[in-house]
Amino acid sequence: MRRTCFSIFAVWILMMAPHLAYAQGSAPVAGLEAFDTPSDDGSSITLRWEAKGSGPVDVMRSTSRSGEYELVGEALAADQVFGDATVEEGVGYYYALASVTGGDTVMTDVTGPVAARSNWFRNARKNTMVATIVMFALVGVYVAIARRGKELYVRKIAGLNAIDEAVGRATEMGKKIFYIPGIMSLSEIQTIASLSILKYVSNLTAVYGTDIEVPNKDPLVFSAARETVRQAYMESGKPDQFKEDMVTYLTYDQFAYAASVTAKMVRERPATNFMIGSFFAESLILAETGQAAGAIQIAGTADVTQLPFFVTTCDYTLLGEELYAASAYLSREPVLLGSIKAQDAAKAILMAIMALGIVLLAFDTDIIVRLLKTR
Amino acid sequence: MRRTIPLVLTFLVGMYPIFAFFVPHATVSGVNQWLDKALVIVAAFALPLGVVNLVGMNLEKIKQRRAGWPYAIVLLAGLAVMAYFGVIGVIKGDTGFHPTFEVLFESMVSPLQATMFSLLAFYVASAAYRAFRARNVEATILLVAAIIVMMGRIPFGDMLTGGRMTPLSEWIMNKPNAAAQRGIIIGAALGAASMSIRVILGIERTYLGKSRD
Amino acid sequence: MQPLGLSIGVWVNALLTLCILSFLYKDNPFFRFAESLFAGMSLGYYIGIVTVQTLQPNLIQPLSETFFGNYNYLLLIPMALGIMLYFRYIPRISWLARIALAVYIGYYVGVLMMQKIHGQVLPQTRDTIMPVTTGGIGALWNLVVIIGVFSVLVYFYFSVEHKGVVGKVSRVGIWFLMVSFGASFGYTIMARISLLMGRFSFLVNNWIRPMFGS
Amino acid sequence: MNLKKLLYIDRRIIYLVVAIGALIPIIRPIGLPVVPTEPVIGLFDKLQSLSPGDAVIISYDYGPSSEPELNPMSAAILRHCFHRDIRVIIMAIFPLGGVNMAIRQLERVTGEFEDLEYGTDFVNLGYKDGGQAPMKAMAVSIREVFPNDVDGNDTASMPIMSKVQNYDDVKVVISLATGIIGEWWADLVNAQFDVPVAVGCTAVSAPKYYAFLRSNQMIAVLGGLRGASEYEELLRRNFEWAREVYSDPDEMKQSATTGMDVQSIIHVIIIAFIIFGNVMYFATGKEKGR
Repeated sequence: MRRTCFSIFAVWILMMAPHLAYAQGSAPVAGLEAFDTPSDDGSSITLRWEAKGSGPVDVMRSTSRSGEYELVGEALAADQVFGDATVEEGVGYYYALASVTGGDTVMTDVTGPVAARSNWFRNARKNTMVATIVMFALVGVYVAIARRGKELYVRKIAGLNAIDEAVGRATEMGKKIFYIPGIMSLSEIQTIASLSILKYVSNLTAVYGTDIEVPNKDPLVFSAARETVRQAYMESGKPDQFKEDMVTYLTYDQFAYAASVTAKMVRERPATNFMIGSFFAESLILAETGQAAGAIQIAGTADVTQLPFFVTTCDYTLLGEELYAASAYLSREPVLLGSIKAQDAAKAILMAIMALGIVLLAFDTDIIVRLLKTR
Repeated sequence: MRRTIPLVLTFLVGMYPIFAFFVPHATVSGVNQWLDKALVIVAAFALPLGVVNLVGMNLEKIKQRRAGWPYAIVLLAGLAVMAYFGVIGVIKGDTGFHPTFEVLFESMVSPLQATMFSLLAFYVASAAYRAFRARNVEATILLVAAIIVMMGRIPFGDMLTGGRMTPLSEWIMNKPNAAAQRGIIIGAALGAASMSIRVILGIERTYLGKSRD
Repeated sequence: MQPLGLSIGVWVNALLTLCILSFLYKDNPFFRFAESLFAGMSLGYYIGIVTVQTLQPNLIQPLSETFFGNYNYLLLIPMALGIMLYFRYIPRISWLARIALAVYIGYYVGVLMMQKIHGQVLPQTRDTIMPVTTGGIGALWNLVVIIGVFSVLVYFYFSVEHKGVVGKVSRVGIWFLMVSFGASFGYTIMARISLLMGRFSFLVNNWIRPMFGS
Repeated sequence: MNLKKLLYIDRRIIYLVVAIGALIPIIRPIGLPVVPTEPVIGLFDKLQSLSPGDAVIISYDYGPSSEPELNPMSAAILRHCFHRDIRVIIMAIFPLGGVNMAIRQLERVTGEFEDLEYGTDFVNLGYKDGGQAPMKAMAVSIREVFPNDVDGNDTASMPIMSKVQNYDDVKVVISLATGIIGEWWADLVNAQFDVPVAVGCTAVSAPKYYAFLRSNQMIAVLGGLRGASEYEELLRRNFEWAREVYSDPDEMKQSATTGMDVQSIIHVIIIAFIIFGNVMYFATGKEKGR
């Protein structure tokens, strides 16, 4: 209600605008300027002014200098800024601020014309742009180096050496190996890393002739895992030993899957359990049942929330990004090694930036902190 | 040809959200918003993808009378009933859930899933008893931190220590725990970003699998 | 949880709960029955919510009511891609499914990358730059956090053998990790107990007590 | 010899002890006091700072498996919003039952208010597929992502939706989350669209979110049942209506505060297990028990 009566009052004033426009009452604002809002899709214009006094001001807009001004919004003089988001791209607008001081309305001088433009770059995201380019460059360069056959050093990851032992144990005991590739789909990066480790493990089972089963929860992972195991058996010259039901699909639901897999574990008592990929609460059901069934367990996940369970119940756990490093270390595949080196380089850069930032803070300059502000 | 189209598509569709992230231009962000809404629909189709597989496998199990085939009938019956009440409303043209669909969820799907989870309480207890051994320095630190935080989470802790347990537990969560979690997050985020780049640039292809032809 | 006496729903709910809990004693047909029923019904549930909550309002309705309105015909593209995902089960044209898969994977990989760099790496790095020379207990705790973050990052540094200084720093990193894992385990036990309590309170308050009319 | 037998105690005996521990308080509640902590006060203060008519989003990203922890949280937050005339826009991004949790919670809480009008004071937009896809698309227009609400009514005609175009018109997003979705609200929606995010999560995810809390990517983290009981405590300390609601016997059964009794007992049991297990382990000469 308050707004409508105010706009009627404003319209009445505007009809008399030419005489009142330059009434000399002291307007609480000065130096009004309007410009296209940077880094936007051409849908807003920003107004800025210096506050001389306080109290509300009305933002008036028109498409011609002396034409019909309409009310587009209210602001406080002290705000000194106003964003008009109701503009059309490319149309020239004129702005003025109307304020009521001592009974009569005082209009500031008109500013314009200004048009909103669709901008091609978000200035505030320069830092993310640099970071993205650096990351692409690092991965591109290191992968190129790796492809040219240059030897890239990656340290031994304890959990990985245990894989050969674990498969060996299963072969001696003539018992099954379970490989659980996590419960997320292919859009989850950890599942993709798990598939590379599955490739390595199924190469071993092909060579040793050990029985392996890969129960799946996600249909896309199910078909990708079957291709991966088939590929591994072909590459180690044992295509005949690959059986379709080595890779099975149980159900899509998290807990029905956990129930089915634990039931299988209790029935078939595997010698070795691999739980590598993305897991949630069902991780402890799988790990505890596997331990109770007497299996050697190797887990690996970047889901930090599940790491405590795996660390406490498994013999070896790939912590966080060791999972990604493992798929690179195992396959010795130049491309994966290259990206691990790229990640290490990025970590080194970040640690350097952090150290520099902390040192500069000691000298009261927070330039680094301001540079890293993301919006 | 059948290999390159998917890889080119992954590159284009993968780069677009990154490009639109930096470019606010009206047309660019317009296409970006359309892509977001389009993926809502593609993801909707992807979610029940497992149905074809599950039905196929269980029919196979029933036909060959393999071990546990009666359970396969139970599974297919559950699937059919729930899907029927899920879809019948839409086919008949009215909107919202079919009342039976909600009752079935309420009295069957919900308790089954909740109870499955509650088993964890037992597994946690037995893991705490059997797996929690101070085998070495690291395991001891893990043990001590767990006990402090557990005492800090329950009113008993404060009662026994005159209110000092909750602040101590909060200190552990806010300082050492937050620092370690941050280290893991940064490392894992860089790992995921690098994996994303490999998938976009077509270096990482395992998810596509090798085509048989 | 209807107050009016014990409806069938409460009985089915309670019996299925007992079937799952029986798994604690040992794997048995009751558990297998509940397990399979759940596997089937949960997939049926997904079909239900996908059709009712997404396909109908975002695809069927726009196409059927305003096919030419605000570019709705373009919705045929995601629909086609969605259907193509199912071509994997038709041998002759199974390679087409990989086109739909490429779009699905490509989009999420691109979105995820920005989430990770812009939403995690930069903000977390920025917040680790804290004053340590301002004196007082705050600066000391800042130092603890900084040491924690650096040592954990060094532990996850794969290009250098963990020997000498790097070995010691990564050992400190392991200690921070173990404190964090211990804390997480402590926090998580509460979560698990809550679940058990939730089921027991249902059995006691909604099934047994009403049975005896209290 | 019998020490070793104790070490390999049958798991089912442990289960029995835990089951008894869980049953005692349910049959006779004790009601132990809880001290609110900073991460929970963050959300309480935020909702206190909002004025009537402000809109918030509550996203039900959890399923039946997290109900005991997140239902009390959802009930407390909904009551707080409705008592302060804050408009509530409800949705679910989690496929596994999220939308049914929202329906059930709304039925339970809106029953306590007479003057609440669907479509003006609150709306349930239902579930949408795609995870990050709808979350990103809502930055431009929520109505285009949710053309209909959960029951299929057109959202364009609802007063609440005419005032809320996208995240700019929302004062805070509260995600009641089980898995990773809570994190996406922070590193995608808060990071790119600058809307404050508070996460009520299962205790499993709480430790990780302390890192996001420190960097202000989340304004609050309510961790598990303890977080819920702290919020109930804050409500009781500040509002008469809360003292009434949380003293009604039927409500007491489902409240987080009563749940804390069970927690206390079983935590003590598990701590005793840990200590006892280790004493046995050292007593039997550090053999690797399996």
